[in-house]
Amino acid sequence: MKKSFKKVISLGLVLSLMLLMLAGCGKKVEEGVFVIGGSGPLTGGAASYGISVKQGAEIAIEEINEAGGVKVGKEIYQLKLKFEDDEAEKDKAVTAYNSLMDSGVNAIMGNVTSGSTAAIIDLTKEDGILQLTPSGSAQELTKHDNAFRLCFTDPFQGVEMANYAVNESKYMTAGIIYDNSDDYSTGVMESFVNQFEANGGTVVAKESFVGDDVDFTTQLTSIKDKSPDVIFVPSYYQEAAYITTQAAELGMNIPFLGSDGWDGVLAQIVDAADLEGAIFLSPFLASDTAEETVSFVKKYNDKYKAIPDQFAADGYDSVYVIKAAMEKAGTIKNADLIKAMTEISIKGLTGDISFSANGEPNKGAKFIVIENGEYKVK
Amino acid sequence: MALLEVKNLGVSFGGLRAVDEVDFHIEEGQLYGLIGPNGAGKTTIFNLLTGVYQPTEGTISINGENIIGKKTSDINLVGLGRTFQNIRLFHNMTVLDNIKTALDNQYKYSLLTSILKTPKYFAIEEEMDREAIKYLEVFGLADQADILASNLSYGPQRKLEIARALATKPKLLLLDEPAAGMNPNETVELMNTIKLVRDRFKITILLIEHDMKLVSGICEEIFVLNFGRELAKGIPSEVLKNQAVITAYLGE
Amino acid sequence: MKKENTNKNISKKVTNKKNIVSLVLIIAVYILLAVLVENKILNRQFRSMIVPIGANIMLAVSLNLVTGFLGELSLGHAGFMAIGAFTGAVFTLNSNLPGLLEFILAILIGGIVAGLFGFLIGVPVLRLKGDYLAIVTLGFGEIIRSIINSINFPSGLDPEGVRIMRKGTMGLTGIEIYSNYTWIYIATVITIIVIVNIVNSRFGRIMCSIRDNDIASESIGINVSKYKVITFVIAAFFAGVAGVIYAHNFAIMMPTEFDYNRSINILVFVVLGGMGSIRGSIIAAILLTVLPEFLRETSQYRMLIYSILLIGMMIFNNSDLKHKLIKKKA
Amino acid sequence: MTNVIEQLINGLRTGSIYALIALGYTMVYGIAKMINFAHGDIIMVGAYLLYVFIDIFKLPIILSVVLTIVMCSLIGVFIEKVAYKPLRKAAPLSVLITAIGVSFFLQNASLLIFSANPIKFESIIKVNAVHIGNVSIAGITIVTFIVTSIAMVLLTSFIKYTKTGYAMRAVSEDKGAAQLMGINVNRTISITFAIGSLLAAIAGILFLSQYQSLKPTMGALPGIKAFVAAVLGGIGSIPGAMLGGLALGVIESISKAYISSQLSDAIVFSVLILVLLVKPTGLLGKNFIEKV
Repeated sequence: MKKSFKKVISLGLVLSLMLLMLAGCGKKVEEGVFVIGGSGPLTGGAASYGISVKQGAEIAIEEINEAGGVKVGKEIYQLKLKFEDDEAEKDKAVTAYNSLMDSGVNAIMGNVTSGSTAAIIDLTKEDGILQLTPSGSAQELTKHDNAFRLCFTDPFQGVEMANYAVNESKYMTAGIIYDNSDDYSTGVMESFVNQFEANGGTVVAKESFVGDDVDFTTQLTSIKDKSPDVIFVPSYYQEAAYITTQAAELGMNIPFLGSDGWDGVLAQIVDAADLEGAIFLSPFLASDTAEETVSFVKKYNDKYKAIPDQFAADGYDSVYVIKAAMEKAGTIKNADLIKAMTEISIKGLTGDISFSANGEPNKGAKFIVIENGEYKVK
Repeated sequence: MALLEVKNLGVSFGGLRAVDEVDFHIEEGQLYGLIGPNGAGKTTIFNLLTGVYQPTEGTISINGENIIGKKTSDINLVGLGRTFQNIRLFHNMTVLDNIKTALDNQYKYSLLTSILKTPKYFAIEEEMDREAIKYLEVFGLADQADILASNLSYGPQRKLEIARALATKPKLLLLDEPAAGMNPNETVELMNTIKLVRDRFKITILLIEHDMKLVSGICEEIFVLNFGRELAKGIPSEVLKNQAVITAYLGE
Repeated sequence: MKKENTNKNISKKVTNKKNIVSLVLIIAVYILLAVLVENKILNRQFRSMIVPIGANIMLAVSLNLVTGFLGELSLGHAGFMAIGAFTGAVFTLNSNLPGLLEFILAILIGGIVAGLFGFLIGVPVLRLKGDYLAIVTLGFGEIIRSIINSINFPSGLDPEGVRIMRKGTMGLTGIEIYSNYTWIYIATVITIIVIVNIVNSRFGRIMCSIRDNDIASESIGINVSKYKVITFVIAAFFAGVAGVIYAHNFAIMMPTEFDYNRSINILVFVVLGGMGSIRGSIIAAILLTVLPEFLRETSQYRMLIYSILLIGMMIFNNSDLKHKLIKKKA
Repeated sequence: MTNVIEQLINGLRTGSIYALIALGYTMVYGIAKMINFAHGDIIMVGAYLLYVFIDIFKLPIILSVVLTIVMCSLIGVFIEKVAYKPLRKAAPLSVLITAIGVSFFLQNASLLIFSANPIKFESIIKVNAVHIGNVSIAGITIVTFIVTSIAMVLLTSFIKYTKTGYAMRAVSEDKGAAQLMGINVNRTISITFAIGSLLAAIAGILFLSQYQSLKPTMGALPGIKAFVAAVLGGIGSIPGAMLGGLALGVIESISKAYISSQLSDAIVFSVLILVLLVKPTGLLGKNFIEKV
């Protein structure tokens, strides 16, 4: 009998644990405060992207609240940001979203990575809440009517870069290095290859690497062997820095084409000469002389001791987009906010932004070239 | 025809010739002694018999069937049980379970039976319990059935290992220095138990021991091994008189 | 001999009684769970954790079979989960059988295919021990992820009826959400019962004998290699089933979710819960899945505190302080 | 043909770093019988220390290198004392989990102190490349290779000929027996961790000089690759770590270059499994016959 008695004790322990879970929830929603919820990787390998978006959004919220908040119909709302850590993992993104909904949020600015954004699109649709992903570039993220996207989609970038490569730079052969374990990098690569070949170009070498890899000399040597006109590297700025430095070490001087993840590469590379002539697509340029960019960069640098990258700009603009939607809608009811999204247009750090019915942003792509250590708009 | 037939058995590890041209055979029901000074290669012969090492030459056959190349578990199924020089019990399992694990091949039931806990499962488990208790009673361990093997003191652990080997119903039981580390009267008691086991279970026993007086008292035939080679074999009284054995063994 | 007879019929009555008590408990917990979920007493955050907790219990209990009972360290358990998840998801995406039937079939197929790979990994297991085996299982998990990333998966038909092929890295989307607290509860309870019954049978004894002393086990006629493979196949099957249910709790699934960090996480559940203790694995799986959520308030210090707690728990687990506590309590 | 040679050199380039890290791994394993999962992260600590001394405190290079190595060794000893010593008698698996906890701790601590953004760092090793025909070997690769070979020779002779080396080998054979022989086991294990962390610091410095960038999670992947290399070479064998590391680097680059860069991880681990199937204790691991 003793054994089953022990079992009862332990199941009782498990039950009390479940009841304990009840305790940790149910916070009150404050009056006159519009809460923007979101999640992104604040720890782990992708932490820098999540932290940038969060910090960019915090700068915008500070600016708006200092300027007296947001006038919605007759009331004034102060903005508040609740940003959870989802370690860029799907199940953590879902629990983060649910904990945000428990504590009450009025709109979702999230999530940062494509995977954890896709994990909650069905949930936000069910809740009918406005969702604006600042940096999720996978195509299917905006399939529901309540979901909008601030950044480019993967396919859009692939096509733009392929057209640029063939039409502007007249490259006919290309070598590619992409991250076979990352959906953003693979997504942009796939659409680039289709478009590049459609434009009559041929891909002579397609080499891949796995996230966190630091050595690309093998892939570069294989590409050097085929001497293509250009090397296309859809990746984030860290890999871009490794690849260009190591290409220089191997004595290669084939021009590089990048994707929007390259923004911030200059801060990562020791010898900027290795980046000479590299062209990539980016919505934001920290060294842009436009007045709002300069003030944003100054505020960001003062507060966080770092130069803001496109993720920070995405976070900043997302808050202003939501502000515009609130003002346009005149109420903070979800349905009205969602409707208002297609009627607004703002001049953000990442260009003039307005949204089409399918949730995609219509904003021009800025081609950036790196000349003697400086980003320059092409 | 002899139960165990060993012809021209030899093995070398690297340059070392551990066992060289060993021949002997054991008849059904015999209590056969294998003696020799430490490091003579006694345990190595045991390991060759049970397939732990593969001999470089020679043959080993049980009831005429050659067992070289067979897996240790298959050799046990053919009827060869053993104990070890340093005790190898299942220390995290109860004394009863140590024996029941040895009974496994005689009471097989399927995975499905154990998952669904069918009446067949309970019947077989109970029968195994009864059978295991029987073996424990022979060695006076029945009342310690439910304690962990690691909690037994040294003597009972030695006996449990013999009981476990016995439970696989071997034709030939290999005992590797079963009395090692026991005090004199414990040793005498153990030797009587071994004789009792041989008669009651009608089993052939090959006993490794380095205590000459003890072995000659209990074994019908003995084989003296020195540096991996045969020194002498035969009836204990004759072997004791053999000059080579005396000088090598007793050092006059 | 007298004493031994009474012990026989007692055990028969007791086991029936014990089964009834367990059955009642299982139903009671399920009803409580249903009440908590349906009436939204349990908030959304913890409601969304029920399926992951269930999956983690199934993974911990099945890994405990290999690591706790068989004594072999496996660092690739997430690889089997990935196989189950992708096999099950590809099956449901491309078949249009009625919902319930499709999901049950997906669970079986996912489990069986994972079990098959358990057999495949079983072969090298036979010759290797300890850390060499650990690295092979880690390698196995990485091989699976590398292959999944590189192959294209059929994922249903697009509006014009053309079969969509998606590269593994892009993950699978549009997965039918079948899993809910009922499914995961049933699957978890079945897994626990099956593994507990296996452990309390001759198979459990054999596994423990291999763990304690495989040479002695071989010498008493146990085909150690065969039972090692059986154990790996059983554990892989349940990891596969956990994978299928986990996959159908979200509309999207990416290979990055099944990396070696997840395998290590499952190992932490087993070791902290206590090797060879099914109950320990269950409680550790629940506690360590919920703990990071509790730490949400600590925001950026969350993971730092989690790692300190992990080290603290391990040291407490082996400290004499704990033995004193147990002595006082018993 | 030059392509093959170039790819081999690329293999040696990564392989020499793996080998150096594997040295620390295998030594700690061989003596303390413990897989120190946090070993990879001590490389990260070493890299950040160097960055702090040179870029923030603006100390001269040589002083910074020495300080980094000393600090890392102290941190290694401290970790052993706090996290591993209490588990001296525990099951090896619980020590493995604690090591995972330490690795997690180090990563998140540096994330809090230095933030997640990668930091660039100019290499302190300015050795120009050597050109043989039209094949060029980067200076840093040569330096790493030489340092690894020296480290291996020094380590082997230290363990073979010095008194502490004897004590270490005794502890690795049997902690209990060593204690009976009057060997202070705790001190010996602390020294083992000190040397292990010293090697990790050197590896961190060379890794940082080769890739010139810092990130809190930079130690994770090299740590795992070094663990694979140590096992491939025969865990516990110091020359094995060197051979295993170089072999892993070459296998990786050959598989990426000539088979498929997508499946390279799968190929590398398949080769590892094949090697272990043929020789269950790794390339140079002593074939451990269990005394029956």
